[in-house]
Amino acid sequence: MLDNVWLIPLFPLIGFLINGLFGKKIKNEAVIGGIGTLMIFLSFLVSCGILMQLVGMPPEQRVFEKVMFPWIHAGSFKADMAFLVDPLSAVMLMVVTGVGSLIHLYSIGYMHGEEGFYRFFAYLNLFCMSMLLLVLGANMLVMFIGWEGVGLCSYLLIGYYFEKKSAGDAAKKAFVMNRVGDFGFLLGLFVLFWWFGSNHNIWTINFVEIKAASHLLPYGGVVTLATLCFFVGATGKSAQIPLFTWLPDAMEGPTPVSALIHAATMVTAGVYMIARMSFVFIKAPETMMVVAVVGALTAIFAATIGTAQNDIKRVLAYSTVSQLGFMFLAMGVGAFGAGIFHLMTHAFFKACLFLGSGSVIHAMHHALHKGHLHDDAQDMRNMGGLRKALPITFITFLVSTIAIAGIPGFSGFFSKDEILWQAFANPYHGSLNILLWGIGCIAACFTAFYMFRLVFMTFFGECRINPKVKEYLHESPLVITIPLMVLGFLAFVGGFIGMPKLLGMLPNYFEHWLDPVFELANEYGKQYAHSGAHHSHALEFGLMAFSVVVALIGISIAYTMYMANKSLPEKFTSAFPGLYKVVYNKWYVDEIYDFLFVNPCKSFGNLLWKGFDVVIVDGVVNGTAKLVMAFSAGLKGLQSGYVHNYAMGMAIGVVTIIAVYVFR
Amino acid sequence: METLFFLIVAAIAVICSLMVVTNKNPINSALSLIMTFFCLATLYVMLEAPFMAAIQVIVYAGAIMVLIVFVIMLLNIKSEAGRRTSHALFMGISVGLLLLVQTWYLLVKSSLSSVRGTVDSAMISKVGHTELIGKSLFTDFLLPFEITSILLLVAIVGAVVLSKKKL
Amino acid sequence: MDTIAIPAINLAVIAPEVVLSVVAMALLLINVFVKSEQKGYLGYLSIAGILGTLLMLIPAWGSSVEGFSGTIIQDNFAIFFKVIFLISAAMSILITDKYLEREGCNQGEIYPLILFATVGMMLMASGTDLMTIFLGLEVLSVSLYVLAGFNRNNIKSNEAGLKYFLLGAFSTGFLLYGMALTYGATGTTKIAKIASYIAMNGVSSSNLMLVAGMILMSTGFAFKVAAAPFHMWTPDVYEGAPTPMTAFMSVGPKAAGFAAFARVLLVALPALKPEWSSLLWVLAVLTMTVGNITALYQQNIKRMLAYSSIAHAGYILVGFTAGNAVGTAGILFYMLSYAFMNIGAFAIIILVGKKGEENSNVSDYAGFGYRHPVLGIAFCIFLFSLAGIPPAAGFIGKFYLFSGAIQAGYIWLAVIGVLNSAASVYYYLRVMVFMYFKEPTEDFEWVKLTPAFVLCLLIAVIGVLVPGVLPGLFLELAQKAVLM
Amino acid sequence: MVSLNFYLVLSAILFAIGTIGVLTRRNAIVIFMCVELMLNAVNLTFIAFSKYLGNLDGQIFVFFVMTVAAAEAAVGLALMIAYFKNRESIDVEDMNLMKW
Repeated sequence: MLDNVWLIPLFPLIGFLINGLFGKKIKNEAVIGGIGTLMIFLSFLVSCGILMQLVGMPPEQRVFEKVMFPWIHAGSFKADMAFLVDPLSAVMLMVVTGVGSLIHLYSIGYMHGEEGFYRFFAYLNLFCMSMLLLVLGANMLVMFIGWEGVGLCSYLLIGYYFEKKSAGDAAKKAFVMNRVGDFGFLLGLFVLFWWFGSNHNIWTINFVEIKAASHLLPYGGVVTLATLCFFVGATGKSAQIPLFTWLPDAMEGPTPVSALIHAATMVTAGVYMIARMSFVFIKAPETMMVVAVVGALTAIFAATIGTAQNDIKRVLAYSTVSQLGFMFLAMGVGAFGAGIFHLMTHAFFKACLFLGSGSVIHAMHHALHKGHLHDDAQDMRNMGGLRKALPITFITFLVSTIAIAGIPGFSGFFSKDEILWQAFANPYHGSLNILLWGIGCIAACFTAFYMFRLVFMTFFGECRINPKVKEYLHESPLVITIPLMVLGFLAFVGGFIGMPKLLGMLPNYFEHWLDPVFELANEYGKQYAHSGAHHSHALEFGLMAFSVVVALIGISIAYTMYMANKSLPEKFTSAFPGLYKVVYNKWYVDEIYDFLFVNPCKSFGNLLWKGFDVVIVDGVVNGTAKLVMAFSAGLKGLQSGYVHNYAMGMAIGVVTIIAVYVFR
Repeated sequence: METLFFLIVAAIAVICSLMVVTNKNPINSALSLIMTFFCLATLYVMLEAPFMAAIQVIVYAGAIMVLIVFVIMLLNIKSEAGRRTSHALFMGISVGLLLLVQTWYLLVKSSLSSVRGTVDSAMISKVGHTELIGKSLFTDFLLPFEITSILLLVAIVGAVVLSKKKL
Repeated sequence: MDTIAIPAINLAVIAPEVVLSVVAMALLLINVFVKSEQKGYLGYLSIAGILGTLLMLIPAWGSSVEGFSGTIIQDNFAIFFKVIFLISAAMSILITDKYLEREGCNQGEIYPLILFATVGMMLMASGTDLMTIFLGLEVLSVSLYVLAGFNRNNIKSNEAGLKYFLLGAFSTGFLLYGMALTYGATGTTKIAKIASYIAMNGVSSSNLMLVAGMILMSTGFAFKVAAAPFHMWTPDVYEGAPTPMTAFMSVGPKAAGFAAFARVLLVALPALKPEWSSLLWVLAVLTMTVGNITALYQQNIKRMLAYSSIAHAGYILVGFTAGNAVGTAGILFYMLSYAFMNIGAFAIIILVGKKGEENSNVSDYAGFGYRHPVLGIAFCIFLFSLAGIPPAAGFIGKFYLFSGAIQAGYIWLAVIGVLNSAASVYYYLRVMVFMYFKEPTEDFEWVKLTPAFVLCLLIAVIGVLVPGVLPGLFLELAQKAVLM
Repeated sequence: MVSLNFYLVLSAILFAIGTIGVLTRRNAIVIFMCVELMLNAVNLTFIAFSKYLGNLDGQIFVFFVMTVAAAEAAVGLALMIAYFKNRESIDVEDMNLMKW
C-alpha cells in the first residue's frame, strides 16, 4: 500500500481533468459531483490503507519515502518528485481526504443549480490534489508546489461568484497576501539551503536529509533567520497577525469552500509546515517565542473581533483565525503533538460548523427567495428560532459548538486543554508562560461566548424572519445532512484518541502516534529547557477545571445576554411579581456584565476590527501598494519617449560604471 | 616633424568633427564629416595602412556619405528648427566630456598587450599592405568575410522593403 | 607570386547557418512569384527550412567542433541556444501571416528577414571571435531594425524602427570601443586566445584597458538583452513593432545577447570574474526592479509585457552573476521556457487585437476568459509561468537561477529576485482579474483561431507545462550545454 | 614616430565628440552621422593598435566595421525615409508617440 502513495494525489487530479475538460459537456450534476466525490473518496480509502499499514509497523520504522522520478538535479543538489509518509503526514492525509470527501458530498447538494457547477468541482479536486502534494511532499520544493497550488485554488474558489465585485477583490487580496507568505517560505528555504550548502556542503532541501543533518544546525543565529522567514510564510497561509485580514474576506466564496479550504485544510498548512520542520524551529528559541506570542495574540484578537460580527460566516471566519492562533501557540510552546491534535479536532468541528451555517444559509436563502425578499441571508439578526425548522443542522451545530467551547467529553476540550496546559507548563518560555496561558484562557472564554451567541441568535429565541417566508423554511436534503451528522459525530468523539494521561481512561494514542516525528525536536529542546519545574497532577487538574469554568462563564454570559433578558423580564414582572426582584437582579447583573465586560470587549472588538484590521493592516498593505505605485509612476516618467533621453540614460550608465571601476 | 604633421591633421579632424556637431545645417555637417574622414585616412597612411586609407575614402567618404547627402537632399531638410534646451545641451556636453576624461585617464594608465605580431614596416613594404590584408581576409577571417555578404544582402532587402513604392 | 593556402574549410560547423541562409535566399526569389494573398505559404516554407536546420543540429549534439581558423565553434552551448532561436523563429512565423493580413502589410520579405535574423543569432551563439560575434550581432540588428519598422504605414511601427535603429547604432559604438580596447590589451580578437593571453601573462584587473573593454562590451550586450539602464528602448520598440515581431524580438535576440555575453565573459574573461560579477549584480538588481515596478503601472498589454521582459532579463542576469554551472544551466533552461511562455502570450494578444493594434489595453480583456475558455486557460498558463508559479516552467527556471546564485554565495541577490518575482505577480494577476472577474464589454467574436495559431499555442502550452512538470530531461540537457 | 597614445587620445576625443553629438542634436540624420563619427574613432583605435601590436587583426576588424556602417546606413536611411513620409519630419523631438 505504501508503494501506491502516489495514487492519493493522482485521483483528485484525474477528477480535475475529467471535470475540467469535459464537465461542460457532461452537464449532469449527479455525474459531475459523483466523479469529484468518488475521486477524493478513493484517495481516502488509499489513505486508510496506508494508515493501517503504518499502524502495523514498529514505531521507529514508520518513515517511508517514495521517489516518483528525479526532478531537479543540479550538480550536488538534488530534488526529486518524492512523497514522504510518516505518522504526521498520515494524520493530515486522513483529515484532508476524510473531511474533503464529506465536503465534496455536501457540495453536490449545496451547489445544486449553480452556474459553473463543473468548474466548482474541478477546482475543488485541484485543490485537494495540491493540498495532498503539500502534505506528502518529501522535500520543500514539492511542498512549495502544493503550497502555491492551494493558494491558487483558494483564489479561484473565493472568486467563484465573479459577478460580485467584492468576490473578485477578496480573491485578489487573498492571493496577494498569500504571495507575501510564499515569499517568506522561499526565503526560508533559500537560507537553510544556502547555510547547509556553504557550511557543510550538503545541498539539500529534503526533509529526511535535513532532519538527519539537523544536529549541525546552531541554536539561534541563522536558524532564527530561516525559521522567521518560514514563519512569515506560515502567517500568510494560516491567517495570523498581521496577515490575517484576507481570511474573513475570503468568506465571499461558497460555503463548502470556506469549510474545506478556510477552516479544515489549507489554512492549517502553516501549522503543518512548522510541525514538519519542528526539529529546525526548536533550535531557534527566539522564533519559538515569536510563534507563541503571535499565536496567542491572534487567538485573542480574532476572538474579540468575533464578538462584534453579525454575519454568521464572518463569526466563524474570525473563530477560525482564533483557533489557528491556538495551534500556533501550541507550536510555539513546543507542544507540536497537541497542535496537530487541535488541528485535527478543529477540522472536524469547524468543518461541521461551516457546513451547518451553509445549511442555514441555504435554507434561509431558499425561503427568502420563495418569499421574494431581499434580506441578507447571512445576517444573524434576521434569523432566530431555527432549531425547529432545521433540527439535524441544529443538533450537529450545537455539538460542534460545545466542542469548540471546550466542554469536557467533546473533542475540542481535549485538544484545547492540552494546549493550554502546555502553554502553562512548557519549559521554554519561563515567566512568559503564565501570560500565554492567561491569554489563551481569555480567548477560550471569548470563544465560548461568541459561539454560543451565534447559536442562540440563530437557533433559539423568537423567529426574526419575516413571517411571510417562515413556512418555506425546511431542513436541507440528506446529501447535506449526512456530512453534517458524520462530522458532528467526529466532533463529539474525535477527542478520545488523544485523551490526556491524567484522565487515564484511555491511553493517549494520538501523542504516541506522533512521538517518532517530534522525538528529535524534544531532544533538541532539552538543550535550553528550564529543568526542575515539575508540576503536580493537582495543578493540572485545577487548570483543567479552570478552563472548563472559563468556558462556562462565556456560555452563561451569552445566555444572559441573548436568551434570558430578551422578552422574559416583562412577562415575569407581570405574572410573578415575586420573582421580579430576581429577574431584576439578573438584569442588573447583565448590566454590570455589559458595563464591565461585554461592552468594553465589544467596543474593543469593534475597535480592533475597524481600527486594527481595516485601518492599520489594510492600510499598511494598501499604503505599501500605493508607495510602489507612486514609485512606478515616477520610474515611468523616465520613459519619456525621446530618443535622446534614452541615449542620455545609456551614456550616464556607461560613465557611471566606468567611474566606479576605473577610479575605485 | 612627423609628430607636428600628426598634430596638424588631428587638429583639423577635431575641428571638423566639432563642426559636425555644431553646424545647424545637416549638409554642412555632412561635409564636415567627410573632411574628418579624409583626415582619418591621412592618419591611416601614417600608420602604414594604405589599404585602409583607400577604402576609408572610397567606402566612407565615397559611398556612405554620398548616400547620406543624397537622403538629406531628398527629404529637403532645412536647418534644425530649434535648439535643444540649454539644460539638455549642458547635460549632453558634460556627459561627453566626462566620458573623454575617463577614457583619457584609463588609456594613459593602462598597458598594451606585450605580444608583438610578425607584421612590421619592413614586411609591409616588402609584401604590400593590400596583399597582407587580402591573405588575412581569405584565410583566418574567411567566415566573417562571408558573413558580411549576408549582412549586405539583409541591408539591401531591408532598404527595399521599407521604401519600395508598391506593397 | 606565391599562392595563398586557404585553410581547410569545415562546412559541418556552419551547416545549419548555411542551410538557413540558403532557404532565406530561395524564399526571396520565390517571393517574387507569389501573389500577395498567398504570402502565407512562404511562412510554411520557412518553417520547413527551420525544421531542416533543427534536424541538422540534433546529430551534432554532444560534439564540439571548431572551424574557420577558430572563428566559430559548434558546441552544446551553441546548439542549445540555436534550438531556442529556431523555436522562437518558427513560433513567431506561425503567428505572423494572419497579423500581416489584418494590418494590411502583407509583404513576403518578412520571412527571409526573420530567417536572416536567426542566422545572425546563431552566429552570435557560436562565434568564438569578437568579429564573428560582432557581425552576427549586426546581421541580427539590421534585420530587426527592418522588422520593427516593417509595418511602414503605421506611424508607431515607423517610430519603433527608427528609435531602435538610432539607439542600436549608438550602443554599437560602445560595444566596438570595448572590443577595440580588449584587442589592444590582449593583442587578439579570438576568445580562446584572449583567455590564454590573460592566463599566461597574468593580466588582471590592474590593467584598466582590459577592464574598460569588458565594461564597454558589457554595455553593448546589456543593450541587446535590455538590462537597465540600457533598457529604455525596449518598451517603445516592443509597443510599436508588429506584435509577432515583438514576440520574436523579446525572445530570440535576448537569448542571442545572453549567449554572446556569456561566451565573452565566461570563456574569454574568467580572470575578471570579480569585476564582472559585481557589475552584473548591480545590473541584475536594477533590471529586475525597474522592469517589475514600471510594469505595475502599464495599461497597454504589449507595453506591460515589454517591461516584464526587462524584468525577466534581470532574473537571467541573476543566474549569470552566479557564473557557476547551476546558474549557467539556469540561463539556458529559463531562456527555453521563456521562449514558449512569452510567444504564447503574444499569440493571444494578436488574437484579441484588432486592426491598427486596437484593443491592446489590459481592460479590453474584460470577460475574455468566459467568452473563450480554452484561450483564457492557455493565457493563464502563460501568465502563471511568467509570474513563476508552479508547476509552470517559469517557476523551475527561476528556482534554478536563484539557487545558482545562492550556491555562489549571492544570497541577497536571490532574496531581491524572490521579492521581485513576488511583486511581479500583481500585474500578471491584474490581467487575469480582468479576464475572469470583470463584466465583459465585448463579445470577442472576431477572435478566430487558425490552424497555425492552434499549433503555435499548442507548442507553447506543451513547452510551458512539460518542462515545468518534468524538468529533469531539460535540465540535464542544459547542464550538458554549460560552458564549463 | 608618433606615440601610440597620441592616436588613442585623438580617437577618444573624436568618440566623445560623437557622443555629445548624439546626445545634443535633434535631427535623426545628424545623430546618425555622429554615430558614424564614433565608429570612425573606434576604427582609428583599431588601426593604431594594429600597427603597434604588429598584427593585422585590428585592420581586418576595421574592414568589417566599414561594411557594417554601410549596411546600417542603408537600412537606417530607409527607415528615416519611411518615417518622413508619414510624419514630414525627422526631428527626434517629434518621435514620442509611445512613452511611459
